[in-house]
Amino acid sequence: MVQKVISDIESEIGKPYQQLESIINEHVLQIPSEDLRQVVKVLTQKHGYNHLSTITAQITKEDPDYIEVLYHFWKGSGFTLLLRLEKENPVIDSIIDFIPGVDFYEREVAEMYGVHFNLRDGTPPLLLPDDWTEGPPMLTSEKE
Amino acid sequence: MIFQLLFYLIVFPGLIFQFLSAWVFEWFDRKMIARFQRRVGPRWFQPLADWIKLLSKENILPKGSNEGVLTLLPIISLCSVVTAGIYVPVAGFNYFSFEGDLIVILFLLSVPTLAYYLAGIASIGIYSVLGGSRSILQFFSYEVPLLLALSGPAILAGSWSIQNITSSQIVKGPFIIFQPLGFILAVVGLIGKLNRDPLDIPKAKSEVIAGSLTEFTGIKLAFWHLVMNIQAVVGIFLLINLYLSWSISITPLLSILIFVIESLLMIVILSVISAIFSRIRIDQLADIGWRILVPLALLQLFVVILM
Amino acid sequence: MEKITIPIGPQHPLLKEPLSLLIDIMGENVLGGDLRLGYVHRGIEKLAQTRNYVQNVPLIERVCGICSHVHTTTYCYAVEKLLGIEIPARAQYIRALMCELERIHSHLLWLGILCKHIGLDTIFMHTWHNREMVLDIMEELSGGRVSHAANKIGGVRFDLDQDHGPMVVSILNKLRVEIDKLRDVVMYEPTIRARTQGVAPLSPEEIRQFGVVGPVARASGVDVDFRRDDPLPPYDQLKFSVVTNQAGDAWARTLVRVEEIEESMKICGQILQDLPDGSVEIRASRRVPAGQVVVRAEAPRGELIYFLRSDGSDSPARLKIRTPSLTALSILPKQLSEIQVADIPVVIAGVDLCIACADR
Amino acid sequence: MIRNLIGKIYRWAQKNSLWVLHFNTGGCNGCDIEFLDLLTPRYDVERLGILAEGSPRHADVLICTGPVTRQTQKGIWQIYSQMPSPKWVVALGSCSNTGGVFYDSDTVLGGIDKVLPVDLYIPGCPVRPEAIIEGLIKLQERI
Repeated sequence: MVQKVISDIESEIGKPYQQLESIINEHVLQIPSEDLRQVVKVLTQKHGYNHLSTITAQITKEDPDYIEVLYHFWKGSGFTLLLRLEKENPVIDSIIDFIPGVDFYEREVAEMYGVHFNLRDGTPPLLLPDDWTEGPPMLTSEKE
Repeated sequence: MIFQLLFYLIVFPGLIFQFLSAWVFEWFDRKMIARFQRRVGPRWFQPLADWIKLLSKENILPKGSNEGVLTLLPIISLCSVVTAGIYVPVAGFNYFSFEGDLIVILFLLSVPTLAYYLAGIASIGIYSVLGGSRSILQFFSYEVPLLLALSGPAILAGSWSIQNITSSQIVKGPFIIFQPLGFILAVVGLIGKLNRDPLDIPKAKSEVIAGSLTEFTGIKLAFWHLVMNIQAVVGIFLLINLYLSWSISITPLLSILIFVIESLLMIVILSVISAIFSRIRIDQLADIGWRILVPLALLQLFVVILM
Repeated sequence: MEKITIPIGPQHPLLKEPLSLLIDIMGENVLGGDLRLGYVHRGIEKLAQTRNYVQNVPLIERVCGICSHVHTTTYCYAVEKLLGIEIPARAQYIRALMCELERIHSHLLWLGILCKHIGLDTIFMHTWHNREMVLDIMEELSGGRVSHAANKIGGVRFDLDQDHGPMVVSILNKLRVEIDKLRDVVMYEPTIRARTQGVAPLSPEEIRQFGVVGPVARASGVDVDFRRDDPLPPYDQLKFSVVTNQAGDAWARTLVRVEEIEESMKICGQILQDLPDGSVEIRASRRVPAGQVVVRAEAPRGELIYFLRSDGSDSPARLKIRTPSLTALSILPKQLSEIQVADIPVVIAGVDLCIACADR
Repeated sequence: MIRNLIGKIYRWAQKNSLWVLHFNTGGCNGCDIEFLDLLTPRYDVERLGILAEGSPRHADVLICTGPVTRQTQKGIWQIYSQMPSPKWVVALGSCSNTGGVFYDSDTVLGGIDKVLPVDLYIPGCPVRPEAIIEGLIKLQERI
């Protein structure tokens, strides 16, 4: 069933995507960060994948100068979109207009990893105090 | 003559008696509510300990609120409630009775509600302003049915003095038999006046913390608690005199005993109601007040007049 | 009447935990509110990277005091999946038993808090008195009233001998009698119904848009329950029905949670009935092979998701926890738009906030 | 002579009527639930004269649970200053005593004694209701 969704996305956007097996019992699809919005549009409107569990950001030891951002969807079974952003200026377009519930997750990723979300009116701090000066905490101590 | 007057003023129906009866009322009420909740409830000297502790606390005045009003209001409401207590006959004993003292008592009993409102406005905090405005909103919805209900016995007895009302009850039998609906309305009105549980909207703990009393500390708070309790005691004695005072003619000792039992019974009724019902919203109260209570009170009045 | 802003600030009798909610009101009706989280942010995800896998179990248990067992269960399943080991069936059943007991005590706690906020302290006292029975069971089984330290990687720390089963069943039956009484009170008591009916309704579309999960979603008709849709091991062998309600307002949420207590008691009965015997744990190596895993479980408040990545060393490389209360908080400002000031406690309590969960 | 008599009466009254204000400074709400358990029928502290109060103005004892996170730091001092003068601070649970499991997180300052003068430490994670009652009785004896 998930294969049909993936082939549908590829036909919709016209670019073949690489499917990974990196997460146990989840289907992972790696997509470049610029056409995140079209993929999410296809997923939410055509296939009803509107339950986005959360957004995880991480820095892997293999390529330390990239931030991986994972969008965990769920409908029957897990489905994850994987994006890679340069660590120097991580920029992603926000998908808050497709799924309003994403607001808290984007704000948390923004303040923990310093990722900049455009297409939304700024990312006020969610969890960190207002007078937080030492920069995104997860960047400083991430085990390189 | 003067000593007798002083004795009446200070000791019997006056200050000392009302302080004690207020503490007994608070203890019995908290004990009953605790027993309904399967709890043990406070010890006998708890209200006294609370009161003295509040006296010993530091007196803080919030910045910007004018200090005179805040200290004056509790004193005014305490005086008004105590004087109301003096006029209410206790177990048939009534020295200061004159024609029309029922109206005086009702007026003096509603002075603390207005003082509560002013206290809310005077202490600048948001919660106290909200609590104060809510107490006035609530005042309009329970006061009219209460007054109508209490005027029933007066009409039946044909006079505005409690002494005559009680004596006519001895002849005709307790008024509760003639107008049970009036009694129920009076109890509901009393619950509204005392801000007790189903109608404790002005001091709702989870919405406006402590209503107007949020900013009060120390001795002022002690006075406010005392005012609330004495108001309750006076209200209960008033209801007993107007509706259940058939026992005056028998020997004085027995009538005092029956009077005490009746007042304890009234406290049980109040704490049962406060343990059963949850707090209702201010708009629901206004809607109930005007759509149900007032017509019932008018109906009760017609029945009394026709009788 | 000009607009006033009420700060339901870090300290308020309404909130057990610090949360800043600025609600602007006009007279008695509420115009809107905005939310500030982060008062309980202890950076657990960052701390998890400085501790090894075994040390993380007590840390993960302190994410939230009410649903501590569900957190350690999900974490241990994630690590066991990475290790590729399967814990014995008896341990899975005991984990599920503790999860269900925790759901009962969490829902009872919530019912008490809701009734306390609408002024009915009697039900608060009775509900919490009955809740003590559930805590006694958990203390009898695992030694701890609130945080039970029941889980470890590779199984469970304690075992149920013969007289534990009947003891739990007898206490649960006593509890069922009490809860039936409470359910009738909550159902037919006019003032509770008057205070909660029609307050802050949520339509299924809003629920789906904001990704809300758990009893709040089920009360609006969205039938999502991760014990059935994405079950962890023992739940696929257990038969239970998912309680849903269509009304979607605070009253429906009350009914859903009270029914779920009933459901959880049935599940506990089933678990105790066909409890497989055998060992309770197996050896698990401290070093976890490299890999990533996502595990979803049904906490008392909804879907709980753990993302765990290991890089072969003995401490996790990245741990991401998303608790259901975060979704409930994202929909809270939306609910505060057309209610009265007196309804604020019902709305806040209705959503059953666990801010320690949300802030991590 | 009169002065210490009045002082003795005040102390007796304060001893038997402790009004408590609870403030969670960032903990995992395990200790908060155990504190709320005190009001329930099994542990009922009203028989000791202890009431849970909502407003800092009415309270004598401030019970703090949870490690002090940087964001609640401002709130704590404000609440402590609002309470009338003979007041005490009780640190409930090991998080509140020393920061507990989260001691080395950078958003946590550690125990409550880093911000307020603490009179009583009650250990336990989460602290048992019996331990809280024991602590409060010790506080009463000290007054």
